Amino acid sequence: MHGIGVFVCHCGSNIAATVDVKKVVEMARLEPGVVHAEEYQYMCSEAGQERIATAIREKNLKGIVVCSCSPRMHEATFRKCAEKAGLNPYMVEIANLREQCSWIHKDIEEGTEKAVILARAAIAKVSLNTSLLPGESRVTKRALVIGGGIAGIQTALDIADAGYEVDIVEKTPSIGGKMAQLDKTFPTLDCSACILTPKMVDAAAHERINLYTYSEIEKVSGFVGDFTVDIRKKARYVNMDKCTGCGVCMEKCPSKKALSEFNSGLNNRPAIYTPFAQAIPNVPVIDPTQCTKLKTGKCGICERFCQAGAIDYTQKDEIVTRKYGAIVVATGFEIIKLDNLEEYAYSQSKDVITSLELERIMNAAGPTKGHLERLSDGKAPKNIVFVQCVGSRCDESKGKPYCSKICCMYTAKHAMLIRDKYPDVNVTVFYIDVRTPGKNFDEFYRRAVEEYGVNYVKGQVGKVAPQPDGSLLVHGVDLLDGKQLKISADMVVLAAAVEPSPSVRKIATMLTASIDTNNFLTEAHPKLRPVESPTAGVFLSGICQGPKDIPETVSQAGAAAVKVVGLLAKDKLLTNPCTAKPDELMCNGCGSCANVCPYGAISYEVKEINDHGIRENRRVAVVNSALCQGCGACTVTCPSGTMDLQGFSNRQILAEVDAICR
Amino acid sequence: MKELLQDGTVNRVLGWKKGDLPYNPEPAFFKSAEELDEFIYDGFCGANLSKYMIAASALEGKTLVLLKPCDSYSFVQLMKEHRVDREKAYIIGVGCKGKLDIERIKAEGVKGIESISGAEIDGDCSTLKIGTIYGEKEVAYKDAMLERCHVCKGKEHRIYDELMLESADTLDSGRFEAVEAIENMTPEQKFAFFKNELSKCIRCNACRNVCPACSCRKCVFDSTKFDSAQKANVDEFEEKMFHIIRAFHVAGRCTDCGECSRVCPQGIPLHLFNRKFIKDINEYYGEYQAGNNVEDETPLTDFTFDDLEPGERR
Amino acid sequence: MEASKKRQSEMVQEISGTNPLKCMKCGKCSASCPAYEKMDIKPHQFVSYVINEDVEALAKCDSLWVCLSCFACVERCPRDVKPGKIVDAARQLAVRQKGGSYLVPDEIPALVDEDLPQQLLVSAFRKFRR
Amino acid sequence: MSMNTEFKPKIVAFCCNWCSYAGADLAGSSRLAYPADVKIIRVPCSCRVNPMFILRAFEKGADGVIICGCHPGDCHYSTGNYYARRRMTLLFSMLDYMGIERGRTRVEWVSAAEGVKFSNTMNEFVDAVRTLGPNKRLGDLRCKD
Repeated sequence: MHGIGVFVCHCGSNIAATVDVKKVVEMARLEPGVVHAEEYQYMCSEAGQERIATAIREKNLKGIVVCSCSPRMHEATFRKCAEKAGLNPYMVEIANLREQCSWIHKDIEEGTEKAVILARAAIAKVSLNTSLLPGESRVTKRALVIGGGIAGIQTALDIADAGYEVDIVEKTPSIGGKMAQLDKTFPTLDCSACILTPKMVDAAAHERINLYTYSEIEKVSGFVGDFTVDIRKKARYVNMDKCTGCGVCMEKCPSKKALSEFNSGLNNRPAIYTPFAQAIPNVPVIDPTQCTKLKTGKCGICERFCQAGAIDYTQKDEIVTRKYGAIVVATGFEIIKLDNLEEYAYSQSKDVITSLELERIMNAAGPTKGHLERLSDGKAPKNIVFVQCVGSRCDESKGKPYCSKICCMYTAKHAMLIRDKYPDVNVTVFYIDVRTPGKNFDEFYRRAVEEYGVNYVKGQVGKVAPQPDGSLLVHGVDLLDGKQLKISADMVVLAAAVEPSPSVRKIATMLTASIDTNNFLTEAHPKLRPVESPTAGVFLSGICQGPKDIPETVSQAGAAAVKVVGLLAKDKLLTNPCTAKPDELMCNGCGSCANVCPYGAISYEVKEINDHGIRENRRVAVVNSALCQGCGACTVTCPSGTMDLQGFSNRQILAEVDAICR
Repeated sequence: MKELLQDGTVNRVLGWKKGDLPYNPEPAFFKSAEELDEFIYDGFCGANLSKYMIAASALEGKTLVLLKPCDSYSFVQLMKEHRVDREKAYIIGVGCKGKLDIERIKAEGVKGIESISGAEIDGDCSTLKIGTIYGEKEVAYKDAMLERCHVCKGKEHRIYDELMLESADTLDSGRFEAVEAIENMTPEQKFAFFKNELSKCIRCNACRNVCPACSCRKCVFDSTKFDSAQKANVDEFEEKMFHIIRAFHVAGRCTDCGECSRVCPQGIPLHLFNRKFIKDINEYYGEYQAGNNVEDETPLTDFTFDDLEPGERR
Repeated sequence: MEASKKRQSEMVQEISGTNPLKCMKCGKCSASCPAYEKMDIKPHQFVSYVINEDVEALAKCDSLWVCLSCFACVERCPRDVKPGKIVDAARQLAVRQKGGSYLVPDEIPALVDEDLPQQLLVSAFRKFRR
Repeated sequence: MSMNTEFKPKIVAFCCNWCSYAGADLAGSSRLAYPADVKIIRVPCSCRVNPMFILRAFEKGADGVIICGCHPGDCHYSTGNYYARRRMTLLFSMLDYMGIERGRTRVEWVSAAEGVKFSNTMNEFVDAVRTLGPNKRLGDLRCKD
């Protein structure tokens, strides 16, 4: 191709310090097809872009190479610039002289030599570029929110209020999530249920929000603007339309041995149950592992007592398939298992509990009706020890390497509430650091110490030893006083680390959203795009992205909602034109390309082909460019090279290889 | 066969025709009962006819095709790749008692061959009596067999409409012995071995033309898509890489029919490439025989989450 | 002088196989230590001596010989810093410097008390071996 | 001065756009040096790397070829790197079988966050190729002595 322009950026001194930009320009001029080459301080600046545009117009350039920073940084900028000057945006190639050259090499000679080669490769590639036009794809004006905790509810409400339909898929029988299990919230000490339940009701009553509770995501296909999702609605064995929520079935159910998930397993629930009294929807489900009727065929008591005739033992799981334009992941968290931290005796004593269990004990609707008592003997505790950082900030063999962020504050809350309600109870908190960044957070912690007399001791607990008399001997240390402590307690509360809900791994795989080593979903950019997943059309809300408290979760939920609304507000999306393109004349129709296509974008048609005058009907591959995402798997699997990838064609890549190895 | 041709069940027969020498029958289409007089099926009919069925599938009516047990794998593989039309084929599965390699006979020092008997398919196939200008010579049938017959996949047809003729077991050595022997060489020895073999290649493309898996309408080496066309004579790239890429393209699809080695005029043991891939696939991803059936996922268009990493060994 | 201090600190890290910089100063080691009261330098302080390149002081302290080598601190350390290994390494350095005034292996069987717990013996070997 | 210290190998690195190319950028912005011998070609996914590209690089004088992609399970296109893994496993095994030094080919999974790993990998790989010296074998494969 004749008419290539090369633009070398100094990037201030970022490139110019270790690359002789003048030499790069000089060498680029010698390349075949290059008719223009220049250098400039900042190509991405307005003046720099103007230079490029002027050169394109004046020298009638057919393709340009910008030697600058990474294409991940400014490829879009220069493509726009080219387009404005009348050049197809895909006639632009970037030589990465900054991140992959000047910044890693110190020697100017070495840097310049490499820069010249990188420029050469980009020139060789651009000379084989072809003009590409992005396609258009439609946007389904409906959002899916996975997870019905506070993050999911808030995201759904914000999207629905902006005028778009939203479905919430929640795996448990009710929305509400972990926040519904909490008694009070820091730092205001208002009642969790009092602020959450109105939101739950709002979500349920909202005309644009549809709840799929007791449901899970089964399959996801498609792409931004046009996802197709299979949702498995698990059999409830209760007809949602008929049930009035009277609750007689739960009262009468003879099988009451199952542990209540909502009360952290501290008491029992019937086989037919709603997780808690304010559950939404207020329709019970039958736990098939517990129900005598479903297990043995005998019983049927709930059916007999149900006035509404809502019980249906024959119900089966149902798959509903829906289309969405955007998906928000709000799968929340779980408390880690404490198997690797046996020294705290969690499995040995009923009186060693996690903070979430304490939350249920302190709650009026909890297993002890809100009375602070020991689970072993029901006695009121006199000495309570709180242990911080249980499984957080640990080596990976023991727990999680991250700070769970919320424990310092909720422990202060617990300590304060106990001292407030039971002033004669001694409360000791063993801490490593007290971390209270947040509005009114440190003030809150100081009140626990100064007003409520909570005893904060700096030092981790070494061991909790259950004693024959039922007490717990806590081996601790006061590092500031330099004293080893042995405290006899009758209740120990562990601030166990949080971890992303285990279900998120499977969901991330289905969404092709990336996940980090701790199973937190990765954001598109840690600072600038914190609520978007790198996968277009997938957004993140709440703890699934990283530990956070309620106010942060709610703000992130709102931010995710805005991003979703911004996407759904568009009627069409431009699609990436770098898609696979088959050459019908060469195609064998063998089917191997469709086998490796992750998007189902390839199908086969019998077409009349005119192969150099010979007309015959042949089975050939056809690519749906709206579905194709341009990975190139098909191009390699195709033995004849029928499939090629636009923008990264075989010849383009080979030209780069040749230029580099020249 | 004649009846099927005459009553119109099939429009033509795809079989082997007598050659001009006692040992070189060639694949042929027979369109009439008269033409069938020239038909032959004996120990020298090594050619795998399944690839011709690609062209025959585009013709009017059915084609009667004779497939040996090992050829039937190729036919199934081609069916799997939608290259042949099962409806257009009337398959007679013919028995096989091992196919002969004239080069081996010549290697026994037999020269000036005028006639060969003992290669008939209905005989016991134990001894070849060879009439030469120097008198009659005898060669054991077994010693004259193609390499591929010594590592035979078995005498069962994967697909047929009708079976004919008896088979005899010919398997008497390990399929991967030669591959293992090379694997156990030092890098220098390996290199020397392949350098010696590949240096003989004249790029006649016989291997490509005969291979049932190399059935692309247009080979990448003839295509403009990789900048590799029309350079066969000037750019040594193709010549060096041809065999590696060819083996890679048929990896997971090659049924190990052995035709490539049989037709190579330079006697390059080309099956050693294909068989290395087959061995690796078996070891890394589980036993796999291409052409066994149409359902199995081809190894290279499949994966498991815990596949080996490159260079890792199980 | 500086160099030899640095070298000693590196030796401790090398022998113990620990990285003292991983310590977050939680004190769990000191909370777990059965010999804490008798120690002059407490378990959670060991790392500071290594980081500050003052292994000499560590090698002279009583804690070295008070440590029971029960390895509770190693077992429980949330950051895998292993203070017990550090003290063990300091002990080895001290032993190496002192020279050979220790038991000959052949003399040991006669001295062993049948009722002695195995762990104590092993600890003793670890502590007093050359 | 031995041969090896003077020898400047030509190394072609194919990096997938989503993980490894970003990892290389991160190595750059973190100023983690690796030899200038490495030249990166951006591909959308490791599954875009055709064995032809690798052999072509060797043909044109490359001394080593490395392919970097997202970690298995993290592919932007969900499955691309799994196919790439099978293809490269077989191809490299074949090259090894033909006596072409194993050290000249490598596959490494580098995420967008692993700038350090990228730099370390490239340093190691270049060292390994330097030790092997200039690549002659592929070029010599059809030349009789």
